[in-house]
Amino acid sequence: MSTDKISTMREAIKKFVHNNELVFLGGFGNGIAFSAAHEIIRQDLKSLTVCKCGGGILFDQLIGAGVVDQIITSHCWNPHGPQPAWNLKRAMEEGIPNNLIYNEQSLFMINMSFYAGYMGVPFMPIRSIVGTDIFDNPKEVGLKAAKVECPFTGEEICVVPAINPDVGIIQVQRADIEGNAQMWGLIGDTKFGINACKRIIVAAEEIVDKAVIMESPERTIVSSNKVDAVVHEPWGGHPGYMQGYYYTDLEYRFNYAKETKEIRDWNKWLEKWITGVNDRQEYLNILGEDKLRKLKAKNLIQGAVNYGY
Amino acid sequence: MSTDKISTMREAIKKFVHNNELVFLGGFGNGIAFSAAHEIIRQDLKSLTVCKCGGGILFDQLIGAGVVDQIITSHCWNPHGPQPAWNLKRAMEEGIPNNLIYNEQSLFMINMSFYAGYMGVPFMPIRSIVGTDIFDNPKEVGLKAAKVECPFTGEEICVVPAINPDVGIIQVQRADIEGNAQMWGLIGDTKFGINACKRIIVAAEEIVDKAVIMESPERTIVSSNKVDAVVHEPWGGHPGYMQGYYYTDLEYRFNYAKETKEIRDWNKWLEKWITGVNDRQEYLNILGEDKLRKLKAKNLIQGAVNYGY
Amino acid sequence: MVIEEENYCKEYTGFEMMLVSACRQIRHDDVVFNAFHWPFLVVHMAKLLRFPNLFTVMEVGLSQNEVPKPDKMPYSIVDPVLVPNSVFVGDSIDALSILQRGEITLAFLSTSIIDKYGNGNTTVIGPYKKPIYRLPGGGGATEIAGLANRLIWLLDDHSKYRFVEKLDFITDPGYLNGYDSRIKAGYPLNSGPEAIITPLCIMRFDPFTKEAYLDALHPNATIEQVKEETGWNLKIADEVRDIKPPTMREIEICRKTMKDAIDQYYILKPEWTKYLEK
Amino acid sequence: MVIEEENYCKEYTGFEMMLVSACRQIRHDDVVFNAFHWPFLVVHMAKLLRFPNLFTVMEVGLSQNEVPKPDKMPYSIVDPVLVPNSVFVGDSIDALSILQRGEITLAFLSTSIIDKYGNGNTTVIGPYKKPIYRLPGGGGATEIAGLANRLIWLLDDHSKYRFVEKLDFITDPGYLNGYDSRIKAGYPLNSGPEAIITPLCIMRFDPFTKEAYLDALHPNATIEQVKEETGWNLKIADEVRDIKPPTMREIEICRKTMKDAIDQYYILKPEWTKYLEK
Repeated sequence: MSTDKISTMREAIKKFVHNNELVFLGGFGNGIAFSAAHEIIRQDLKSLTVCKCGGGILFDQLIGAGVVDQIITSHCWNPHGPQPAWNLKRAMEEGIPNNLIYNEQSLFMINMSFYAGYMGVPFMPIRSIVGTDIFDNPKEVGLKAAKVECPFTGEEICVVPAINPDVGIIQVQRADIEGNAQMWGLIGDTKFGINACKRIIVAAEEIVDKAVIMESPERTIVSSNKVDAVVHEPWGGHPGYMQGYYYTDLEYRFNYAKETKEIRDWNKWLEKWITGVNDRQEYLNILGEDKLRKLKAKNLIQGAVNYGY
Repeated sequence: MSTDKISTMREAIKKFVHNNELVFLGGFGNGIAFSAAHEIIRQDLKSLTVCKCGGGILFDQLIGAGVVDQIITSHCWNPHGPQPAWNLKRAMEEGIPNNLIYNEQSLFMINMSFYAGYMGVPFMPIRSIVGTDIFDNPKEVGLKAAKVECPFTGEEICVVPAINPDVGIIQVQRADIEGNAQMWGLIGDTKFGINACKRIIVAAEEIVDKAVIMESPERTIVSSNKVDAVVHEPWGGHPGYMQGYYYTDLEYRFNYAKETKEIRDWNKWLEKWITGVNDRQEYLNILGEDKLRKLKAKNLIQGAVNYGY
Repeated sequence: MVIEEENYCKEYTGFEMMLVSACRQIRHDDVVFNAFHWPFLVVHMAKLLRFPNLFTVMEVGLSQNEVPKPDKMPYSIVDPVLVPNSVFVGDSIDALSILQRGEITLAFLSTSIIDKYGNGNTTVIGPYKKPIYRLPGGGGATEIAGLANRLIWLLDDHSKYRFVEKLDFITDPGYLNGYDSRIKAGYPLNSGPEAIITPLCIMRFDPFTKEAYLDALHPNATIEQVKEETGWNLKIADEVRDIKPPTMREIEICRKTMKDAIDQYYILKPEWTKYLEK
Repeated sequence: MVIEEENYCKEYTGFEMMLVSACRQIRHDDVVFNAFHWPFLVVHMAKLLRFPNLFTVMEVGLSQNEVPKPDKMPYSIVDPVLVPNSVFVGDSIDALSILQRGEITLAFLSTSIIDKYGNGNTTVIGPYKKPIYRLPGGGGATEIAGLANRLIWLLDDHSKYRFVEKLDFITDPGYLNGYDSRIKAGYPLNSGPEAIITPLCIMRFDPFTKEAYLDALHPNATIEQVKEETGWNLKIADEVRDIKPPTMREIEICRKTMKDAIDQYYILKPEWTKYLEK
């Protein structure tokens, strides 16, 4: 079962993401799937539900571009702190560009829902959320929590339902052509989220030989048997970071908050950075080489151990 | 909270393991806590219940020495394959040296029970074991599985109860003096099992600076906030292996099966290797330098990645 | 925590006083959940000021117990500089497990709006599906508030719009409806809000009713001012304690921390906020 | 699988035939759960013979899809030589998740005793608490049997002591009480035993009753012999197929695999077993 799954982002999104589907996007700080989200916007997909532990400006862009009807997440901030992002606000408060359902989960609720999906079981128990409106509220919008009585202790405990997205996309440090994908540094919800998905697209900063994968197999977060497409997409996580590759573009993120506050500025931003470019390479051209040079990570090569026997 | 927790194995067992307790022992092939088990036998502890995903000859020795009343595990083999180990057979079939309760779990049942303990919830759902005698049988001996109705899908699903041992002991590759403990290669049930424990003893092949721990923090399986004692115990996993340190002593294991088939041979074995020595160093002296040289792992240093930013 | 009498600072803001006052609540053996926003700054200060080996856990899945030695201040709790300065890196569920096992002894949290039972709302003002004002969402605050042994709220704006009698939406569980309602809901016995720290004061909670009351005043604040700025009829301790001003050392570390945070856009410069507020 | 007609082997044991016959059941796109004991040898042979990139998963928590290149044969499914030859290494629960999500298309298992519905017992003969004969325990076989799409049993001793009408203890779920009892218990629709392979034959399962019947004979075995050695009244297919003998290439790989396994004590030399049997 040795297959070359290399694809462009355009082909991969075209083939594996469809209107009305539930889409998981990976990355909690490290490896946020920005490039994939931009291609989804360019292909003008409709009525998606997107899920991810923290939505941030990734979800804000999808909302502003009108491709999503529902977000399942625990927060959707602007870069400068716990303030709602502007497109989220416009959609929720004014229905611009469309009415949006914000299926708000607590961070650990959504993590355990991904974990249930990962484990192939219908629910997971958690001790938080009881007594809050987070427990009850999502009932009006889809997902909901419930309580069961523990047959061993007799106590009542919350359970949250499995999430198994139709398709998931992650941006990782490296992968081989068959889709064995490795990520290091912070993982957040990415490993469990992506393995809960029915179809999987891996976007990687580098494509490496399988021999490199096998040098530290603990870094693999999803393996080839589950992966449908592999995209070589350097800088695909910008303006987020990728450990060992590039740092967060703080200036760009700050400017995003400034440049999307008004709807007409957002429309300009959308065209400049997403719909007005053909692919990630053109986006990087606008960003410019100086910026890339500035963001590029320094070397801190470490973590080797003896695997001998 | 910087504390030096370095201790000898004798002190650590004396202080943190008591009669009648539930004890977790780590290692699924890699890093089996043999040295700790031998010290438990030397201190002649009584009426322990021991748990571990696969019992093997570690549990067989504890059974033969009469320190355990109950084992919670998924199998207890002799080294040469799926045959019951001799002390297990004697205890179960003849009550020698004492009557033993074998609380047999399936492999994943015990793993999910440790996971529930790790997560701080009273149970975990699993899809296997229904319809088998594994589901029902442990009821007569303590732990049991049950079923709950999923409030989301309506289906009935098995749940297994949390296990939170009184004390756990692991043999790892390296730790710092505060107890940040790292293990690589195969982990099996060790990470979740040890973190479910109320008290923790870490035995390590090497004691390293915290700076070494921080070079690849993903290799940490338990961190200092939970650890009570740190023992510098090279070769503590013999005759099992430790990735990067030494290989399994296949000959010794084969001989164990031969030398413990009859009760009087077992008594000799027990005295030679456990009760007749004072500590791990004396055990290693009997084993001899030639054997250690032969078992020592070759170097295969790999797995470094760029942690730069 | 003993403060050296002779070295108090004269000029400082209420915001600085809030951070310093929060920092003084930490004990050397605390296992602290290190949350985004002001909590992160408090923990950073505590490591530099008093407890270089404070054991801290972040929701993305990492644990630290060394003073941070990065060349830049983290821009967020997910900054890659944190990774090679951590003793453990895993995933979010690893961090949850520490909380859920009851091993977090102390957590700080910020929230948008708080009520008299110490519940927080960062979700919505108005109806959930058609909000008047949509807030960003709570993130991990729900479980941090639910499962940490001691919870300390940090509210940077002590006004009646932020301190209300009743919330439109409970995102973060405090004492719910007061009295034993939190315990009845199923939260651990040894958990729940311990204090609310603001630029003006520290509130604590009545052991029986679980309602917040004024316990101690920051310098220059008055009981009347605090009552005026609180959106419910705030109860006052029989003997309201006075809080010492920041020491020179505390304010130095506090300002250094804030400067580093501004350099990393963790805190915005005041002149930037005009672009960002609506 | 097409076998080259001209190259059949003449002399081989029933045990070898069982391994070869099992090996032929594997498809190139199978995701195989690679279990301890004979299953491990079959998968090893398949990688060398036909599918060097077969995707395999082991219960300790690793996945491989390259032909093994270690300098020694693994002594067990937890051998450290496996680690740097794997594309994924995690923990046991990671391996369970693959099974439980229904992604394992094929698993082989050995067991001590089997019944006519393909249930296995590796726990006990006699009462659970006071056994006549205590067996070692099932390990992960319970969930492998429960959750793999296709399960193939490997029984190296075709005798009526191992093939019984009813088990004292069901460790590994086959079709339970037959008919729809397995599905009713809650196991996935597309799961359950597909075959039992022994030195003498291959049994398959009636689609309705779920009882095992004789489907195909290994060379030199007879229907009468199989009936005689089976502890229940074995049903026979209308047309019993004949299985081709091992090819020269199959037997070469089989013997090489067994030799390497003996060197690592994975299989014992016949002269050793006298020390080890009671």
